[in-house]
Amino acid sequence: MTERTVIEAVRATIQAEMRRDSSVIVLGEDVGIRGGVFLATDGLIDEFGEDRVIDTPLAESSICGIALGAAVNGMRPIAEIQFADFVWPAINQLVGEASKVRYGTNGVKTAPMTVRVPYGGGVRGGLYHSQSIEVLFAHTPGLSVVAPATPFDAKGLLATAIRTNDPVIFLEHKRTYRLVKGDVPDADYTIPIGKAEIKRPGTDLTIIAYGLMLHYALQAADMAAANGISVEVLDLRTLRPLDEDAIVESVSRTGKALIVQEDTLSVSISSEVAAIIGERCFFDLDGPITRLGPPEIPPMPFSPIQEAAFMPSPDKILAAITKLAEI
Amino acid sequence: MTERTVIEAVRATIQAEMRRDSSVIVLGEDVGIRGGVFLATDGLIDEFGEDRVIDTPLAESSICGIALGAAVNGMRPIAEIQFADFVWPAINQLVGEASKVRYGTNGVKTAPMTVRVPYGGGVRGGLYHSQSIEVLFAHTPGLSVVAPATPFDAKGLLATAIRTNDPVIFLEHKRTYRLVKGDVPDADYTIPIGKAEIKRPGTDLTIIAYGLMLHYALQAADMAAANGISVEVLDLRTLRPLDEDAIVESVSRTGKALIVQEDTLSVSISSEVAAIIGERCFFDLDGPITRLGPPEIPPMPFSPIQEAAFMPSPDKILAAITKLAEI
Amino acid sequence: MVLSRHLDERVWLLNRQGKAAIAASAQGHEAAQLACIEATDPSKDHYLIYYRQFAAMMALGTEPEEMLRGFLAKTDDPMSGARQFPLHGAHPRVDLFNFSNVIATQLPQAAGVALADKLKGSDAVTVVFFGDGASSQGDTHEAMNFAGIHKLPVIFFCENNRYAISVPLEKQMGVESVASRAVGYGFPGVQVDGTDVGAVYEVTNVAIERARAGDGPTLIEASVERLLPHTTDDDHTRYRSSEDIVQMLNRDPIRILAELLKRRGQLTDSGDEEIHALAKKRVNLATDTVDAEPYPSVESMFDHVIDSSGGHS
Amino acid sequence: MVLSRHLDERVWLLNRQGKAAIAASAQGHEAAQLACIEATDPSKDHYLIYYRQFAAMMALGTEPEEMLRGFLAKTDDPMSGARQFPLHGAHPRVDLFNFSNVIATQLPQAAGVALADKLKGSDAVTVVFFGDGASSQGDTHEAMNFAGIHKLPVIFFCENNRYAISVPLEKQMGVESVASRAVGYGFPGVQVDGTDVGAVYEVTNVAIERARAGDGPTLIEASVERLLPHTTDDDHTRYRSSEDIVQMLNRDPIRILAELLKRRGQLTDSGDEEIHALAKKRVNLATDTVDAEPYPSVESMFDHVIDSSGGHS
Ligand SMILES: Cc1ncc(C[n+]2csc(CCOP(=O)(O)OP(=O)(O)O)c2C)c(N)n1
Ligand SMILES: Cc1ncc(C[n+]2csc(CCOP(=O)(O)OP(=O)(O)O)c2C)c(N)n1
Ligand SMILES: [Mg+2]
Ligand SMILES: [Mg+2]
Repeated sequence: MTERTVIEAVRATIQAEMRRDSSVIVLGEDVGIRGGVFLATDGLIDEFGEDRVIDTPLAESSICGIALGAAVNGMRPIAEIQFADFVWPAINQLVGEASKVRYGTNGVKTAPMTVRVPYGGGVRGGLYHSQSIEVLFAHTPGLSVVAPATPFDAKGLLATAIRTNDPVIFLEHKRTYRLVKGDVPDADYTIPIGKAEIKRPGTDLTIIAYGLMLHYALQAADMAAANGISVEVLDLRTLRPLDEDAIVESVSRTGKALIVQEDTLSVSISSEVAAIIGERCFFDLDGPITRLGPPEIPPMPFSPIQEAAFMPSPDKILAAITKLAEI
Repeated sequence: MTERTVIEAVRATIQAEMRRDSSVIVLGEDVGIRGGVFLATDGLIDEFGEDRVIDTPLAESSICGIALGAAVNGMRPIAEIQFADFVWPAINQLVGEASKVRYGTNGVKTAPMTVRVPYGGGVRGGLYHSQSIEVLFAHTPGLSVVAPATPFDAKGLLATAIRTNDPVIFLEHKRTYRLVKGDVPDADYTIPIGKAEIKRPGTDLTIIAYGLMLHYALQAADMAAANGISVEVLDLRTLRPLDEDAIVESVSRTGKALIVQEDTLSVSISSEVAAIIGERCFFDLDGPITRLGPPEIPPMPFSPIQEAAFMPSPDKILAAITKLAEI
Repeated sequence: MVLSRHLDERVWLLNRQGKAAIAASAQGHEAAQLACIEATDPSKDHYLIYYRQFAAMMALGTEPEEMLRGFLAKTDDPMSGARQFPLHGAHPRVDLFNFSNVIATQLPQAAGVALADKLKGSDAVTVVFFGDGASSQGDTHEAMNFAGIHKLPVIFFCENNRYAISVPLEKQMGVESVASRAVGYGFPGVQVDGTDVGAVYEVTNVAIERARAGDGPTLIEASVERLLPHTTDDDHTRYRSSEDIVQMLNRDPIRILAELLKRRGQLTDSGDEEIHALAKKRVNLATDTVDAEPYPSVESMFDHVIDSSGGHS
Repeated sequence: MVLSRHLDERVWLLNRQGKAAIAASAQGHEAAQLACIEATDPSKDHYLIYYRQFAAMMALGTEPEEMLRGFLAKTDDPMSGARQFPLHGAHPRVDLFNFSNVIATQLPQAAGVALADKLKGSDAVTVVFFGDGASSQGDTHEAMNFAGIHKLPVIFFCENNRYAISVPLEKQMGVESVASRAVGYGFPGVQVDGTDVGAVYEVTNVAIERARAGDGPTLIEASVERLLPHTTDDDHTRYRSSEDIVQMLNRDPIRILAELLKRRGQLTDSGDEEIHALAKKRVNLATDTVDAEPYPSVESMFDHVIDSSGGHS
């Protein structure tokens, strides 16, 4: 057991997987001697050499296309997209191509590749270093999308992602990198893709969240407890496939759902969670399916005042809890 | 009044807008002498010349990036993406760039551009000529997304799109191109973006649909009427911004909602419509919010048997209507 | 070559009969494809093809029946089980694949395949085929750039038929030749007459040796003719002048080769006729066989979305 | 140039003081940027810049106060009202803009801007700036290809500082020079010493004349040094050797120019000092002014998402 930050857990897991399996390689911008702009690959080039830790040209489409080609030829590439905002040029290789390799070849070819994508805001990143980009990936059959919020989950899910025989989009919330610490077992373990987890049990309502918002939700739940409201907090952890049963079980039990999300609400993970609840929990619901997210403007202003106003916060979540609990 | 197919309405509208405003230009693959692979631009090069009808190299990112640059410098480009499946390389220029031009420049620059995207299946297109690609666009603040289902709506909404001072993603369902006919006024008219329309009034439940599914829903509603079930059919027409009020008004009145969609259901337009209903119609609902769509596999097999099994159909919709009506 | 041509013609006929939904033809590209493949080693090399690689697929040992199953969407389509357009998917016996219809995506993928071989210490070569149209895509640039940096064992084989559907070369590029771009990536670019089997074999052979020796990529540009419209959905008289069409027909590689062999005395008229007759017979046999075969079941469309084993290595 | 340098240094100081969230510096690139702008006509030309265009923005008439407002996220930031990183957005007086941080997106946009001018019959020229890193992107290829086909009035101005953050040139391309790619697009590519104002002015001038005359694009590659780490978030001693750093410091364009002018007798030591003192004073004044200015209101963040008028022409 070692106390680690999220970024430390990520780094240690990549290192462990590279030691475990020589077909695991890392490629991306500045992943070599620089160790990645967030230091997720710090030191790896010293241990594994330039062959397995590849500094690529600045060209995301090819980073992902090359990873895909290497994956179908025996490697297990981990591609790093430097910031989520720069994954758009690679959509064609990921959503268009990688997602359909197994299906389109009727199972003859597979693409065991992991794409690490640092995403999210609250880091003074402005419009182009703050984006959440999960929607399209989570929509696409053939992809798995993982978004751990704690160092423990980051390690277990990253190990699973790397060992999975299909493409996995691995989302790391930038704000959690150094902010969130936790105990991480030193031994090898994996966490299955597709399993949510109740991070805090409660009885009056369920908050469903992932990424940074999980932590804000937990804080808000603590504050609500002081007011006598018992809030359950469900961490989605995987965004595709969603753990429908866990969502339905919790919301059916508490009767009320608040979905909290940093990403724009329209046509998003929060929409899908609400749709699942609206279809499968209808007869158990005691209140409207409620969502809390940012305003429908481009995420998110560079101005610190505006950025703070943009982001959901523990206080805003508490207000939504209070309102929903009163219904 | 002339009876036209959808594709004829599209072509006539582009022509009319080009006559009306000399800053309207067309660019894309094969849009010139070939007239586009669906003939949406047939004959335009003869009337307007190579300057205003530009055959581009095969490179979607630049088609959209060039359209964007021309738009901020006084043009009103209409970019054609040959098939929706090929829009992925252009996501960076559309979702990343065009959507944020006005916002990111604090209103100094604007990008009046229309991107025409023939999408959808049921045309033996297999995995790469059948895709629905609306999700990410509909999620993105700064973009408008339009998806007319009839020749009348196609004309009115395309005219609006071209005259709009911001980027509009204009979705044309390929299967409707020649299948769907209707009367179209010869005179100029526009239809506002963001307005849904009740295409068939009813009292027992509301079907919400767009594109090809609108027509299947109307057929199913006719069949249901024979069984004594009165189905209202709401055509979304615009996917961003969704006409929330129209959805809420209809579903609150009928008490039941069936959302029918050709695109993969997970994290999609149908999810958002369900979320709106779950939040705003909760107290008026008489049954679970129901969705009907294809299976969660890559859309869609080339095999005609599998393609037919994949697509929602009037019969499948009728079954869902019957089930929901009985609750 | 002759068999490929006859089968290709048959596929168009099947389209006209409403049996094949769509077809793109290799007619005019056959010499380039066959001669290129001839210089490679199918037992270890990799082939990333595109939809026009009809002749290449046959040269790599695909049987006429197998080809037809793709076009007729039969259950035993070897490439994708009728999930995809003909020629899309992956081959069951040689490492030949074509994941999508999306132009130029295969080029970065090919660089990745070649990178893996380099890391594994294999001397396999990756051959990636593409058209002049594909040369405009950003992916093509990124792939060549990466392959140049790492001196990857990959051959970029461009079949330049001067058209991307209807868009002629002069609207696709401000230069005459795709091969001229290779200097910007630090490896050789060669133009070759793609109707000349000997010439194509020669340049490919040099490129293969270079790649196997670890000296890096080569860009080969074979000038060919697209004898038919872009696909069965196209009508090229809309955009090609009649002189262009006449000139193009003169560059039919099968006629050119037959005439050469006849001039050299290596082929007689009757020998030629016999080859064609045999090919036709083979095509008829295959058509009858495949016509009678079953279509895939609905249930099978749910297979292979993701690893059903849970997907762990 | 000196003012730009002092203000640039001040911005880094403000970052160290926790007042400026992030900064990328033009230090080392100033000569290239200023000399290029000097050859253009700001009353009609268009400038698509990237984040390192600090000196170019000043050369185009941006006041020190305006520059600082961007870095300090003040309400009157002229480019974006503090919605974006410094130097991102659009300039209120000249047609200079930078929509995003996403590398190379500006190149196709520049081709589009130039296309519009061509259609309008304007003789304006579009100058688009980018780094060596950007040359690897697919968008760069697509933009140059299109501009070459249509002979668009655009200047592709590459500031090659041999690094994309930490990635050195030899890991970015298999060739020595970005300019060598121009032949593949059918227009001239020129390499120039970006620390030499005269040389940069000359080649830009030729390119501008060419563009205005309707003869098409030019790719200019100015070799420059990035004197500071990539941004205030970076530490280049992690990846640059000490020899590299020492050599690089010798190519400081301000020192080079000052020494040249002194050798020519056009600048005295005291004159040089006076220029620096004046610049420092100007920077202090601007810092004090902007420091006291307000931040944007929360409400204003809702403006300008889409046309609030309903958006019809
Ligand atoms: C990214 C993308 N855009 C557009 C298309 C539609 N399309 C299919 S083939 C083709 C032309 C390809 O031309 P070329 O690469 O020269 O190959 P050829 O057919 O001439 O052999 C186009 C535009 C596509 N398949 N993919
Ligand atoms: C598409 C994209 N990928 C990655 C980044 C992150 N990033 C910012 S600057 C940079 C290096 C750019 O290098 P270069 O183009 O040479 O410009 P320089 O900073 O050296 O002037 C990178 C990788 C980005 N902004 N956009
Ligand atoms: Mg071609
Ligand atoms: Mg650089």
